[in-house]
Amino acid sequence: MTDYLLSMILFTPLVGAVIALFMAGDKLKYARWVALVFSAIPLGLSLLLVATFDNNILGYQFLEQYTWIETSLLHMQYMLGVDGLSLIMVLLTTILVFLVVLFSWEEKERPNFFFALILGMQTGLLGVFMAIDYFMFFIFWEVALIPMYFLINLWGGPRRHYAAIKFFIYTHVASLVMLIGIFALAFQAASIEGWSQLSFAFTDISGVAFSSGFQVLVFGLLFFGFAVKMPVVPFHTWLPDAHVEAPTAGSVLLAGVMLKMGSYGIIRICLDVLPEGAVAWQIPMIIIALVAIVYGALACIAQRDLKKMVAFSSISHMGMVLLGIATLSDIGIAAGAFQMFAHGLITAVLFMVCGIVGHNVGTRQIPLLGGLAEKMPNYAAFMMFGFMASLGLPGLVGFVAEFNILAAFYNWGLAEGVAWVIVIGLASLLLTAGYYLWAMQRSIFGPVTDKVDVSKVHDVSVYEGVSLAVLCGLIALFGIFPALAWDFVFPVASGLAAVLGVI
Amino acid sequence: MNFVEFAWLIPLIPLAAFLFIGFFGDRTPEGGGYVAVGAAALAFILSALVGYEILSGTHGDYYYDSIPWLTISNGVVLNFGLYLDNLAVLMMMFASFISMLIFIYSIGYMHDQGDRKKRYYTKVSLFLTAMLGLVMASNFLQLFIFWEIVGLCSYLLIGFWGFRHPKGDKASLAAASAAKKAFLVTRMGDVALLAGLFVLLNAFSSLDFVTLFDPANIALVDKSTLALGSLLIFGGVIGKSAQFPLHDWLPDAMEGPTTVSALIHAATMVKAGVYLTARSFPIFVQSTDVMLFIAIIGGVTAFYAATMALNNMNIKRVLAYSTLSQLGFMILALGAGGYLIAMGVADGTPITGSKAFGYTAGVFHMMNHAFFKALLFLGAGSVIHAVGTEDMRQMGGLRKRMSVTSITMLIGTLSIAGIPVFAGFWSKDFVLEAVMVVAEGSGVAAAIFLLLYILALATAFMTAFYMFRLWYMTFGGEEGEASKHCHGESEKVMTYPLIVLSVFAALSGFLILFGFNQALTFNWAGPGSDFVIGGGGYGMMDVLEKIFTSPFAYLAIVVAVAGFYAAYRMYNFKDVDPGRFNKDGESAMYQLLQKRYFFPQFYDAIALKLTYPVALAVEQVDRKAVDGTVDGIANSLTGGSQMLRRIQNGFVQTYAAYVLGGLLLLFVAIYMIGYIGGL
Amino acid sequence: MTLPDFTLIAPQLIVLLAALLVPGLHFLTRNDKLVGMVSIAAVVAAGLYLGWMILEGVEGSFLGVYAVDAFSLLLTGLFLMVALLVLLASLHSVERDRHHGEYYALLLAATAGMMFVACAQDLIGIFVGVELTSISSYALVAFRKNDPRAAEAAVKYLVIGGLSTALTLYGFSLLYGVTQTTNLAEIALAIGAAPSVALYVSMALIIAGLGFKITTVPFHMWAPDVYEGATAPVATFLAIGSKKMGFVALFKIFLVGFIAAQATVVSDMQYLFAILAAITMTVGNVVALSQTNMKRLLAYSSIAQAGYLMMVLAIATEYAVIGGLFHMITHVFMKGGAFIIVAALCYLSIGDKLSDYKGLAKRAPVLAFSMLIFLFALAGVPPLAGFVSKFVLFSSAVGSPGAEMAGQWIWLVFIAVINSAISLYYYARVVKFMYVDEGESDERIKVPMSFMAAIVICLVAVFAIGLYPEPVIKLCEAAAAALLG
Amino acid sequence: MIPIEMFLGLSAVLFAVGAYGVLTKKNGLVVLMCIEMMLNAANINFIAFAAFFNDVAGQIFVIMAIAVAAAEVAVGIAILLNLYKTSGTTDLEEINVLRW
Repeated sequence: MTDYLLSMILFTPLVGAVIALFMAGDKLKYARWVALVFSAIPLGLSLLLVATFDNNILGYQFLEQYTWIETSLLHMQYMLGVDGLSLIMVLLTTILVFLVVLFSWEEKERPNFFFALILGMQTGLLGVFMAIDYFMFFIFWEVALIPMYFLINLWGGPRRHYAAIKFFIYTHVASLVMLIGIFALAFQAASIEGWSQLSFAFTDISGVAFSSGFQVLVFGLLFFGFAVKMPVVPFHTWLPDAHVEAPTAGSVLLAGVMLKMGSYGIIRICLDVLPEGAVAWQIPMIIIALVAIVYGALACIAQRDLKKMVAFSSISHMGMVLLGIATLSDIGIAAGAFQMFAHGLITAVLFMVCGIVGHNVGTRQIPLLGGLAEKMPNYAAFMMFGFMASLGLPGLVGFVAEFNILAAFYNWGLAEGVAWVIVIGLASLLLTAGYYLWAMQRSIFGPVTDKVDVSKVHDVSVYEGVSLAVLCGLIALFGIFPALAWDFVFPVASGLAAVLGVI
Repeated sequence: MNFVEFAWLIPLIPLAAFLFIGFFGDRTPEGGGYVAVGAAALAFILSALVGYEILSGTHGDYYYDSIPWLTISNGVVLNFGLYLDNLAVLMMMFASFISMLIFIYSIGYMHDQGDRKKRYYTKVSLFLTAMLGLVMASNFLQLFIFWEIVGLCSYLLIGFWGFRHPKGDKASLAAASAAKKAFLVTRMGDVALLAGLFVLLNAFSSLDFVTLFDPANIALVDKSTLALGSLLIFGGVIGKSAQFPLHDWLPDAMEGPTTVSALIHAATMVKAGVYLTARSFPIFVQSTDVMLFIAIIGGVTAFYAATMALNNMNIKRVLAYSTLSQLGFMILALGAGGYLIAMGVADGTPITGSKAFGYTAGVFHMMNHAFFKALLFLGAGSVIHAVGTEDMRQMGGLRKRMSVTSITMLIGTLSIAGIPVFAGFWSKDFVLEAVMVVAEGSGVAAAIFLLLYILALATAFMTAFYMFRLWYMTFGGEEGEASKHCHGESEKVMTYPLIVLSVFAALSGFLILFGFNQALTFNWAGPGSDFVIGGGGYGMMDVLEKIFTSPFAYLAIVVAVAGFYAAYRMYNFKDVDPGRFNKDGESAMYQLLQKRYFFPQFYDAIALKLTYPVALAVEQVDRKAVDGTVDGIANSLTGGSQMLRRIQNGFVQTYAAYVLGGLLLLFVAIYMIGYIGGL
Repeated sequence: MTLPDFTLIAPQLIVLLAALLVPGLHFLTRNDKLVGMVSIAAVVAAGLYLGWMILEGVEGSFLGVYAVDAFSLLLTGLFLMVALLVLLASLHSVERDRHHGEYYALLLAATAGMMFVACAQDLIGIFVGVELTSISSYALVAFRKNDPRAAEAAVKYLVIGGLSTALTLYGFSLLYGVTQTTNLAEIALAIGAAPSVALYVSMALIIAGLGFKITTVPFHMWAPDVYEGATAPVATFLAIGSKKMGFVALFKIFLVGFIAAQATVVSDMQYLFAILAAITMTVGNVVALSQTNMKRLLAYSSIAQAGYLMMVLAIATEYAVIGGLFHMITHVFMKGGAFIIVAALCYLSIGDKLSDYKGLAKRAPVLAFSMLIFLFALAGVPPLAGFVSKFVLFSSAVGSPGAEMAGQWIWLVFIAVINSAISLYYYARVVKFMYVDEGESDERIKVPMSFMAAIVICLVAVFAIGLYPEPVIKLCEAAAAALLG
Repeated sequence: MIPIEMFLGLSAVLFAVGAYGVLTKKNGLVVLMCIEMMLNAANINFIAFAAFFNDVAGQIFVIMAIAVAAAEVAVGIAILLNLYKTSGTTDLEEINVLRW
């Protein structure tokens, strides 16, 4: 049973996607049921995965290893495995996809295609987190892009073509640069270890002792690939456009999971394989992270479109992730990973909220909104919950992440004799609170807007409400019992930090 | 059996109420009001039982119990637990008690709020949960978590009328903006507090009080780190207890329902800062400078806030300013007392008797203030409820129409003004004493404290003045037009809490004579040496003797009476026209006070003139520069494409020319290669 | 004297005989379908025999002119596959034209020429094979006689082709003069041994001449016009057939020598090829961005693909050769599939403008989906064939398994990946037209069987190679080993 | 005997002349002829080398080349005729329908 657990989780959605695709014509209305079932199965299985995961074992579990391409020069394997880090990302993915399906239950336009894409994307995303062979990793990395391109292009807003192609090309360039880095890793490993075949297995390559110069260079290549995905300033401009145009489901998965691929890659590959490179790149990473944090927050303040604001807030929060990782300390890395998880849950709420207001009220322009708390009280409640979670209100999941990230950052600063830099991180907390509260003040408080017709606006629908409620519940749950997730990621983080520490 | 074993239930009771009301509130009478009251009552009873055990010293100095919450690193564990000492249980008791009374009062006050009642009781229940959690916390992180949640509740409740305000859209906009302001301004402090936590966590690799307060551990950390940590933590205090310069949110917070002002912005939440200061004493007293700073902040706030109360016409605002100033008193007392202890810590001399009094004074005043300020606010609420305005100029002569309210409020006024035997008298006198003790010393610090003493004295005078001014303008003299259509006294559910509170406001001062000072001394054994603190053997007689033999006590009384007399002449007897002192409101001073020393403008400037333009600039950079580059590359490619395809002009001989030209180029290249290759 | 072992070149002979028979057959029967079927049968027969040879691992040399080894077998098979695809695509495309016999004869002759090149061991063999293909394809391009565009295309093709032939031949003559031999193996040794200016000049001429076949910038300009003017199947043939032949020729002439030389020095010519590759792929992709005609777009995209393949000549390692061969194979299916869909749509008079493709997803879901797959495969999107071959090809620029990482071609691979990203833009544009935009009409399109057959072959191949490339890579490894001796 | 350089020079000149013609002549037929000239330039090389090395391969090559050239001209003229039929001209500077 558990021998094939990962493969089952990985490919069930793909099967579902194919089935959903054929739910055309008069069977159209069943597409969503197919989607629901085939996203529920992976969810259940991933819960089983979490339950049967042994947290005391370091390294990958539920290994599945089969030779895929075996020639005299190439040795590529079908290799799946999860450790604590990938585990929570898998869990996050399955949860979010399931809820997204629920959220977009009433999708009217080409639902079969829509849900097929979402399920297809799920396979791609899961594959990225499960694959432990660079060849597979890259394949899934790219596969995840394509459905998103269609989601934006077919169900997006007015400028969707521009946004979609921009997203597609921009991230594709990054992936290819990353691919070059992967080539370099593989060949160098082969020539150092004297392998006659190229091997792409994580486990093979992470053991190799690369020269420090090589590490610094290749770290740059890989980091660029991941940084664009996260995204960090200044490689972020595909994100706001993509989010503004993308349909809600797309945005949720894009911000909730896809961005995490970048930070996941940094932890999983850059830090693990290229420790010396990481140390060399530490200062640049920290600077980039701080810039991203503050820059994103400031940009948020200036936004008029609610969704664009949330998009920029993602940039700021992913900067937090990078900051945690860049401290190269066990707390920092673990907190960064935890922030990935936290942000995944929170941002889902935020984008759902943006989607609902855009859909129900007809505009997301903050200046045109107002007094929604009266018209749609439940909506206002969810919005406030999401915003509070996102600005790091203690008791909710975001706080635990930010607290530990900043604590780690302070420790780093103190050790480096620049403890004052913590001020930048703290200032971002203020800015974050600032733009969220201001947005709420203008959108849900005050008199009911007369700039748009809200006479027949209805509150959150059942499906939307349920998915939002579940997310809020999870946010609170992991905020009150963070150890539930933290204890999975910490062993990974401390393992990495131990290696990084001795350099 | 020990009730302490069940102390952890105390916050859970209101939490349960919170959830219950949240989900089913609208199905229960008064939107769950009674549930809230019941929960508060239960919490109070249990707190009282626990409090008895703690105060009676059954568990030694404190009761500590905790479970690990998060192991953030090997050996660094964040716990979640209880740390109950006298200070904590005192807070628990009066927090839950006053909450109970105010919830009861709310049943009347909120009666006509329809479907909003559910929201109201949900939020206040959550608030009580957080408040209790805050005071019972066993470590700084836990404290911070609840610290923020009470902030959230404050935000929610200030913004309670953020939409569909009974007084119309302008009011709701004001409420929304006030809520935001409160959250942001306090968050500035909270951020500092957070930084303080980082400092301590880094220094002690723990945040548990038991660890941090252990002299042995403190000795291991260098003083400057501790001082830094202390100052940062005090930053949190400045925010939450609305000390200068982060005080300006509190007056605006009066946009919330009056009960909320009474509960959160007078009696309980704003006390959290004072509590935190008292709580962190073992760390604060490691540096005299920190304590001096604290004292100065307190003294300045006390005086500065009182001035703004002098000429304000809004009954709630006056009370708000007086809250600020009273909080300043408490901080001042803690600072003064702490300063002495800090000196003691520095040179290991025992701190006893009146020298150890500052701490007691501060905490004591905090408790008394809770009673009489809650009383005053509720009274004001009852008045507002009756006359439908907050402008005192439209009130007056309500003595006859609202007898209970007027009498209870008079008691509160006497108490806060520090007229002898009323509660306020004792604690305020101790505060002044505590400052004086330091001022009697020598050196610059002593001089500063002398100055602070004078400020405090002046504050005492102003307090008496504006409080009686308030009382006379509201209840005395002939009726204002609002008073005309006042429909008599509020119903009993509102007046009974007033009566109960007034009893406490009148008498709680006497506690000091019955060993309260013992209970609330800062008992802490310094590192190693024979250094001890404590009002050891400082009984009832000593207190009385101390007070009634000291000239300063009489000075304080005189000042208070003087304030009362001035107010009496101006606003009751009316033979002295207040306008004489301020050119009928034209004087610069008057305007300055009305404009709150231009602090709101200052905040707005930071927000709108500094941050927002920067944000817009960033936005422009993002669009033009960063995004522009990306689009620029794309456009240059498509443009280049257009150009290149034009070369393909369709004439075959052009193609042939390109072929032969290419060939020539190859020859050239080869020539170069050959040249380099040396062929 | 004993007769040489004709079985070694049996596939070529079968195709050649078919080419000779078909016109007569058509003359006798006047049955258009029949001749098509016969040609297909011939190709299939040759393919089967070839398959047998591969399984048997037949090796040998025919008169020292045509070698039979893993390399030649693989490419012969590839060219047969090209022929099969083109024939399937032609069955309907030409049904409104006359002279079917000639058409198929020319097609088969051209195929035979390519097959001869695949196993040529001698400059003469290469020259003859190349010319057989070229001349046949001149005629094929002009086949639709009363279409002025076809005529124009043919003339252009003829002129540039003739010019290139002249260059090639002149280059051969100098090469012969320098090396005193026409045997490729010996030429290789000469190239490896002593570079001289004369040798380089001859090389330059050959590059220019064959650069016409493989559409290297700046020798590429005929391609878009000819592809556009010719009938779609013929364009398909040119794109996936004769281009590959050019590469085979270049490999045979240069690569062996380069790799032999590399033991001592990286031949300077490799840098020349690297620069040409970079320019070619860049120009191809960039110009493709602004194309509005599907055939031209594909033409430029195959120019870009030529650029990728030229990297092999620059890098010149066995691993690179493997990558190059692999990419040739996948390219046949990807580009072939795309072109055949274009052919089908032309045949169904949908047109070959991008704007004609609007709403195709609704009108012909299968066609649209296949097109999507082929285009994404061309762009190198996993898990399709194009990704795997690009993976191997591009990685060969970074290093070679078992060897020390030299890294002098890193800049080349950067240009390559940037290009492959640019290409994604115009492929995605086509996809947008098909899937996102609304077309005027949305009545379903019925696609004839033969087209479907060809498309399905390509589709299966693209997926199969993408998901399980191992067998193909093994073939390529064997071929490369055989080529490099 | 005549040094090889002479032959090479001659062929080079022929080649250049042919190339010039290809670029400049309007008439398609003439261009075709020029191409033939270039081919023959190559042939001269072959012959010369073959004689010089007295190696037969070069001569075989020439035979092949001549045959190929013949075929090419045949097809070429047919194509030009067809062009004349369809667009009424053999002037290469008048046909640029296919472009860009």
